[in-house]
Amino acid sequence: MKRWLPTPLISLTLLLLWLMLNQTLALAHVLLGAIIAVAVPLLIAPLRPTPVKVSRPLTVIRLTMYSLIEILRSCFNVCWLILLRSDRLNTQFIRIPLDLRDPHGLAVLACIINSTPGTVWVEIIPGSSDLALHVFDLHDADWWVNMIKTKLEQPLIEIFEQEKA
Amino acid sequence: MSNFLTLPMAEISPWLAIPMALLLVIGGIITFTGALGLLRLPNFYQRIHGPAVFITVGTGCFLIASMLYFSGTLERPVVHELLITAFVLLTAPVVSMMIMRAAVYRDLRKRQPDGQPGDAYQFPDEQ
Amino acid sequence: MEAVIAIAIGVLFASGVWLILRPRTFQVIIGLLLISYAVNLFIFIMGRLNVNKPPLTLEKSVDAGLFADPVTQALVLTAIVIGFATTALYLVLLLTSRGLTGTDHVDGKEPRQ
Amino acid sequence: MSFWADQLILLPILLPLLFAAALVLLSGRQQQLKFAVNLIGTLALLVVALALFWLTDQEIWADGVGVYLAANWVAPFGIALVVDRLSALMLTLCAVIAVTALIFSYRRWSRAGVHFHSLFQFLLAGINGSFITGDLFNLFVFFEIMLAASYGLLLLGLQPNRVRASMQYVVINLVASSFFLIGVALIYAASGTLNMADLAVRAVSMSDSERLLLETGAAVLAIAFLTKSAMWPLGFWLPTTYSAAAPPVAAMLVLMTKVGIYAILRLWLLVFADQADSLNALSGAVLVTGGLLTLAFGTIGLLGSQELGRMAGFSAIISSGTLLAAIGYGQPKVISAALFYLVSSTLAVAAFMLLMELIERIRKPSATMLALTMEAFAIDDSPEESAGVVIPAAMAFIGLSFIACALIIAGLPPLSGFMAKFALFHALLNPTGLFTDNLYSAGPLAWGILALVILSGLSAIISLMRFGVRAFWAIPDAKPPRLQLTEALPVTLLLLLCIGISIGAGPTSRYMERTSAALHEPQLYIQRVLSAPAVPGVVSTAGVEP
Amino acid sequence: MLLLILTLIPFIGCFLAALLPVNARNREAWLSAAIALVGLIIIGSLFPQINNGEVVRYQIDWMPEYGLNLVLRMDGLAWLFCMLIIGIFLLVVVYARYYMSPEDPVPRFFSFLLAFMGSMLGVVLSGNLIQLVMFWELTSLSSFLLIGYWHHRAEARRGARMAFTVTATGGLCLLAGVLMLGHIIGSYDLDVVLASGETLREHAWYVPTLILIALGALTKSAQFPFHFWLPHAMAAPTPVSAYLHSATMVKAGVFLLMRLWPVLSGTPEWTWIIGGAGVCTLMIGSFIAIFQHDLKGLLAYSTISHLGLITALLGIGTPLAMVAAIFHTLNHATFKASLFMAAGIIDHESGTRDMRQLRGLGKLMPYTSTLAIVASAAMAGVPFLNGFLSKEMFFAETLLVGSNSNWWMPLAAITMGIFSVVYSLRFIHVFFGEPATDLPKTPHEPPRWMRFPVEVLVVFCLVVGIIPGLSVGPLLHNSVQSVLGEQTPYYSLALWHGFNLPLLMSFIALGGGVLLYTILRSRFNLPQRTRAPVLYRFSGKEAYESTMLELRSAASRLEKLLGTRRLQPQLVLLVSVCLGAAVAAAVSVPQVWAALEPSTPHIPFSVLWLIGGACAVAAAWQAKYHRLAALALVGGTGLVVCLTFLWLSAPDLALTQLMVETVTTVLILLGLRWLPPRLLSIEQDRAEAVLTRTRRSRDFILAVAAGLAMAAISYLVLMLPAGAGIGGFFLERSLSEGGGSNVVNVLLVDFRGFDTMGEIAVLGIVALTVYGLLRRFRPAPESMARPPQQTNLIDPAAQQTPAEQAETGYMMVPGVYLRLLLPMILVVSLYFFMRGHNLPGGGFVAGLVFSVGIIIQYMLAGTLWVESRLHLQPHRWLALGLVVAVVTGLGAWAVGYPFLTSHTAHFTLPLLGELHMPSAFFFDLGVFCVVVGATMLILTALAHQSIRSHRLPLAATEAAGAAEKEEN
Amino acid sequence: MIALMLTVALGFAQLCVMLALIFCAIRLLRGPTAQDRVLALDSLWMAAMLFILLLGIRFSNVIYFEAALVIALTGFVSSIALAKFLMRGEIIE
Ligand code: NA
Ligand code: NA
Repeated sequence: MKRWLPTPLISLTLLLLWLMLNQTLALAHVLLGAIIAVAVPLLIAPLRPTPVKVSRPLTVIRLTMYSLIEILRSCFNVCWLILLRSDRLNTQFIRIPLDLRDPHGLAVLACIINSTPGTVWVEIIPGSSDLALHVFDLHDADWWVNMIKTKLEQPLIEIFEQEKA
Repeated sequence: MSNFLTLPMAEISPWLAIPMALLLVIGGIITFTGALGLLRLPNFYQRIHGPAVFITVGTGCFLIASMLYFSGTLERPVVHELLITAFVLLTAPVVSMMIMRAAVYRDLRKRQPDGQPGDAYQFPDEQ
Repeated sequence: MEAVIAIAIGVLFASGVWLILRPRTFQVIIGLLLISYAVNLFIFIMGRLNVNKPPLTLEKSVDAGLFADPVTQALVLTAIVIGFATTALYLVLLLTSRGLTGTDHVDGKEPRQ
Repeated sequence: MSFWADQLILLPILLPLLFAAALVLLSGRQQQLKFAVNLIGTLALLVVALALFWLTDQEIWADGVGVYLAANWVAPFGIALVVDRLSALMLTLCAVIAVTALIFSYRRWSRAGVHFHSLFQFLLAGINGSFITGDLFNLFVFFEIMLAASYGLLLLGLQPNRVRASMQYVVINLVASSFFLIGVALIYAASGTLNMADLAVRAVSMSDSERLLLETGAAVLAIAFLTKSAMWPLGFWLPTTYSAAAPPVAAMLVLMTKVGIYAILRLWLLVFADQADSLNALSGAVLVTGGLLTLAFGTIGLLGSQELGRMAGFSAIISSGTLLAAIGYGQPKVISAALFYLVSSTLAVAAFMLLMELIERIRKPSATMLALTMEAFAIDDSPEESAGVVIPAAMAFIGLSFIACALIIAGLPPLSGFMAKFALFHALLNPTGLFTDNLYSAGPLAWGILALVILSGLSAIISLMRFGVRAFWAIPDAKPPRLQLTEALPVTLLLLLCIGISIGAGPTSRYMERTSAALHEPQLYIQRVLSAPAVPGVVSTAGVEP
Repeated sequence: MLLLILTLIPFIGCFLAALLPVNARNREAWLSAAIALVGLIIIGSLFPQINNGEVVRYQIDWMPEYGLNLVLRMDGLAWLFCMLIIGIFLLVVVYARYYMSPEDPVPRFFSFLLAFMGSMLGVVLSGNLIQLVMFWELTSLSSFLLIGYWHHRAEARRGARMAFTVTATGGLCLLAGVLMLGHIIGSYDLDVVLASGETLREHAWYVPTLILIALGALTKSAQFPFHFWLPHAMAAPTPVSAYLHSATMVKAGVFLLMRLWPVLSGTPEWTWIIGGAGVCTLMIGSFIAIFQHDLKGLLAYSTISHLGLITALLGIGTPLAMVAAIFHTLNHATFKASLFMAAGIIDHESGTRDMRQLRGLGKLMPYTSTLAIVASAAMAGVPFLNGFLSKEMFFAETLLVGSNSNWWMPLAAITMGIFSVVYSLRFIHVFFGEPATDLPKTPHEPPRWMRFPVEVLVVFCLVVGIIPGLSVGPLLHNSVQSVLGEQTPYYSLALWHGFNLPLLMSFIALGGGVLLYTILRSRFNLPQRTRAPVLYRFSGKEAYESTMLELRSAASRLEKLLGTRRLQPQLVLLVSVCLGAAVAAAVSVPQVWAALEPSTPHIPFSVLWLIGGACAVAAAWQAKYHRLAALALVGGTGLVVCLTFLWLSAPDLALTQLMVETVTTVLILLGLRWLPPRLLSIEQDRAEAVLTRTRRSRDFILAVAAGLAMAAISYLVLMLPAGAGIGGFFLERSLSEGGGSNVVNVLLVDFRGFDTMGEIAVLGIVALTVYGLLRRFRPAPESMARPPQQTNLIDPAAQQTPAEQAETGYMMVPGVYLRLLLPMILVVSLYFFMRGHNLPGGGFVAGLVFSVGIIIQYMLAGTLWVESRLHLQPHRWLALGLVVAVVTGLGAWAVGYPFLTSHTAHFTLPLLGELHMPSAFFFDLGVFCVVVGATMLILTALAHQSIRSHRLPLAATEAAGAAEKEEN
Repeated sequence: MIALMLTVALGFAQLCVMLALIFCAIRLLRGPTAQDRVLALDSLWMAAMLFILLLGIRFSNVIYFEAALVIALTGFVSSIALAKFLMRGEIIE
């Protein structure tokens, strides 16, 4: 099992991808999709050095919901700022110390932050574990640090770094 | 204007049509606003936030609208638009990350004499 | 619509021609890119303009008038591929020339001062 | 004709493609093996070309036209490959030059580039495809194959001058290719077809607007072809390119200018010559004028150049000019003579290209410079030494081959160059044949061609003699060059062929007349192509639900 | 048949001789002599027939349709010339055996000499005028080789070139003349031509024909004004001079005039051209001969003058003049050949030919001296020698034509007579007086057999001079008869015709000559004069040399003016010519343009193209200094092109263009790394700035014109209704017979699969070329160093390897996505591949998507990291793809169908139902593989340059990096 | 009625997207820095993707979907290539 399906999550994703692309549930396609889902990860296994471990599906859903709401809220804010207050912006870099270490967790965090209008992930500052974040209109740096640490980082640590959580 | 903007649309169930219309309008406004930000904001570090708006939310709105519409016309659930959403979510963050970092270090190198390794983010603002 | 695309082809072609007449190799490669856009569009419109009539014949009985001309599309596809290939070749050639001759002038030497 | 004989039409394209692919797969170190495979492929091609030559000339295919429907779709819808006498002749010429160029490359050039062998085969596929295809856009594709391979071969053994020349060659050909596409597109817009034979049929009954598009397309297309055949003022790239190319590649390039000529000849006689209207006359005049200007430019260039490579280039320009003028003049007899000339001059200039390397080997640059200055200031050296200088056999071989090439290029007797030019002059003055009370009076164009061709011969004499004297005679301590069989053999072969066609001038000229006559009977060609039947039966069954 | 053997054996001998070893003087000579003897026997055996007035003819068809056949034809004239050619050849061979030094490589010499003899025989035996021209040029060629035999001497080279240029040019004129003759008469056959004199002389082309043929003859026979080459041809070894430049080759011109005399002569033009040239030549030649110091020079000018005499005789045009001409040809050949040989002996024995040094040779080599004196007496026209007879006939003919208005003819003749006596005396003078002591060598009598040829010729002079009727009477008669036929006049060959005016003229010439010589010697210090008075100004040699130099430099200048070696002017020309041609063709039907209507406006589309157009123009603006900006701008245009394709119903095109856009961008960025930035513009002075501005304006106008033309023709096409093309056929059959609903894809893999095969071949070729180029790539030195971004320590990533960046550095987070994307991209690529036949997609798009997926990994973690884990081997993909495509096509053979015929296999499997497997699928698989292989090969070959450059010595890299820093 | 509403809404969305395209293009043309152009090009691609989506709705045709998919999947490649070039001076090390 492990040998043929080293990354079951990815294989599942690929099968889903295949079926959605073809917009069908026909048996032939399911079979073909399954073959692809097994074969492709095996073929490219050497190019995927780090394994993924994901747990706590409930936390995943909670995080997703929160992020979606945050994205919509920020979207409204940013639009507002662009349209009406573009001359009074306080655009700043801020530094957020992170405890999250797992690359996949960090990647999801980056995805959420960058998908949220008004914030851009720049990088983890070299030589430290701090995140350099760029904020469109900064009022309260602590609020950002707090929000990211508790609402985003914490669930991600739970999902990707079970031993830490 | 011309036939392009006035080509009549198919009749679909109002349960789909009304949210779809709403989503189209909202998506349009967001897209317009985001692009306007790219155009009007005074410096690069502010401009980069403009497109982010429409890439995430604008795309989302239009994709859901499209799902609703084709589910209505083809009379079966059409979900493959989700793929686009997924791909955008996978790729857009990478782009903004990379462009942002490129910009930061380009600016740093330009002001090299006073820059020290690691002080990239100590300055208050980039004008 | 016809006028727009005609002018567009003209503009692309003119920009491309202007660039290929320039002395620097990079200008020439950009010019060749623009010319190939113009030429591809030109071939394409020989099948006239058809909005929303992709040549996908999903049924067996076909009214040819309901579809765009597939021939020009096939030709353009071939032309795109060949254009891509030659762009790659010219790019490498210009790099080699820059390395061997020490200049990016199209003649491989600076014009006499 | 049997199914398998028909497949022969395909082979000149398919064989080189397969061999090219196989040669890519062979590893980089097996030089001998690669060479052997390449040689086998090229020889096979020669056999196929000769077979096609025989099949067309013996009219084993009706009217000497063999048609192959690729993918089994009838013309004008699918791509038809057509072999007639002209195609077969060009294919044979190509194979002959390829064999010799390849053998010549054994010692040095085949090892100079990583993919020499596959590129060589690709080049053959491109050239052969251009000769065989009966479809305009497919012609473009084969032109591109040919050009792409020639770019690669031209750059063999990277040197600054070669790269410089390639920059010109590549850009000009890329732009010309764009014009090619524009021309084809316009012709398609006008006629709705890409098949040449079908185009000829449709061209007869066209509305004003369609005719306008057709003519514009033809004009643009002609520029693309004329650029490839180096008509003045579109051919300045040629001497630069030829003098920079490695000799075997240059020999193949000589053939490539003839592809442009072939395309003009084919399309013009097929599509446009049949319509006795002003366009025909006008384009004929343009061709003749262009040809004459080219001839004049080549003459001047040849007279003015000092380097062998450029001289060879200008010889090729002269050859192109002569052919263009003759084609534009347009009498069947003249065209038959022009074909004779084409074969002879291609073989000779190709031999000259190969010889170039051997000559350069005996010429030390310093000695050449010395000879130059001495000549300019009329300094006499060692005036009273009565004993001559011993010429080693290799030197004698090179010298004699040079003389032979020079004679053919200049059109001096007794080799094929003279026969070809004589045939051309004869046809210009007596297009209807030789008889008493010949009331035909050649016009100024005929005289212009005659005079310029003679003048070009003269300039070739002066220039080649000047060079030959300098290269072979004026160097006091010329070291005997190292010469290998693989280098001597190809040159000898090419020159022997020239001698062969001079001795067999009768049969050769009769063949050319048959070829030219067939070209002037486009109806037969058109009918053969458009009526070629597909193999019956349903191969691809319907029933695929999308 | 005998004639064929006669013509062929010299050429066979030529080859044999060339194969003999270098030092085989005797074998060479024996071979040549044997050939000459065979020739003589053949000629001898033909004499009875010739003597009966028959014409021996031998014909082989060559190009009968063109009137060119190999015709060998021997009549009296040809017989006489053959005799002369072979006889003197034999003597020259004997002479040359002793003349040539043992160090000389004689095989070449004898080989060329034999070739010359063969060509000369060919000329005189030709029964077809074109064939005559061929042999004519061959004589020029072999003479060129013989003159240049001692090619280490500059004068030999120059002499050879001059002779060849002049005579070969003449030959080309002759060819033109003969072609015209053929056109007028309707045949090149000599017999037909000889019978059609009337037709020719009445034809409008007579004069040009005459002039062209005369040019051929006059150049060959060194007639004024082309006489200058002959003295320089004396750089040849003396046997060559004796043979070619006195006895045979120079006689080819007069031979031709004799041959065509019945056709061409008898008109005032003939007399003026031929006679005029002859008279000028004989005067000039004899005059200059007086002032020569070189024995051979004197003989050369004397030859010119005697040739002039013969030409003048021919020009006179009476039958008797013809008799005299033939007779003098024969006589001149004998005495002049012997004189040349004598001069050669003197040169050989004394080491010099300078008459200022030579004295008293009579005492040192009495026998040779006697022979030379007799021969020069013949040259001077002393009675009892053959020269006297023919010269007397000449005087008689000049008197005949001089009797009316042409009083100057006899005057010229007598002057020439006097001059010839003077130079003969000058020649003879070297044998008298006290022997010189300052000669390079002390002269002795030459070897017995070296003298032999001279003896034979001198005996001939005497015999003919004393008993002409018995010795050469029949031969002369045969030749005259063969030329004049029924016009043959009565003439008597005798030493004594009684006292008459010609005899008086002969004696006046002899007396006057002696007198003049005395005067010149005593008053004008003849021996020390270095040049001929007055005429030295008209040096043909200098004129020739300067013409040649001038011609070369003028041609070179003209070539630069009419051509260019630079790219930009060529492109300007190419574009303008194409524009001109297109516009000329497009305005030829103006009513089509007049009927054009405006199109309806379309605002969204306009907006789209406002963007596309602006990007294109901006790219054109930025491409010189802001390459990255230009690249981005072109990307904008490309995107608009994609949208247009999509909008206008070409989803396949849009997909392909999108992928090509991406790959092109990556490609150019990979290249940009090696293109050092253009930082500064080159400083220009004002004149240059104006020039630049002019050039730019010109280019701008041209570009705008080209754009306008494209726009206009596009608009025209769009406004015209589309006719019935071949498109409908494909739409109707795509699904039913092609088995796919995406017509574009079916076109690509089935209907026009042949195009696609070519297209992938192009891709493959380009990839291989790029790979080959990059293997030996040497980057620009300025770009060799690592980019400043990677050396600037402000960026912590600067010193990290790409793999480190991806593992722990700034690429770690993006890397997660980029690695996750790879399998997805591969699946999407498969998806596009599988559905291409029915919906937009196909092998090409799939291949590009696949390649992009891989390239992302390269960008993420670097070449080394990827290639240590993934062995893609793009070469293999490329070659195998091509093979798969071709073999799929060939698969149709198995079922008896042509190449690329598509076939669909149908399977019914349990559970899955019916499956269709079209052969086009495998063809498309080939396309896919080639695209992947080619794209990856190109991109990775470029990418590899970065690792290659990092292998450079570290010091150099860092130095360059430091330099870069300072620049910043 | 519903069709009309949808037509108007879609027209409005399309108008907005067109304007967005124009804004991105202007930024692409104006720069001023290289990163601005890269950002503008990326935004242009994204706007083009939206444009295609709306075109698909307008023509009620699903074939436009693939083009949008391709942009979503590979459109970012040229953007990150450009960005990496700015950051590192070469895109594949
Ligand atoms: Na964001
Ligand atoms: Na792009």
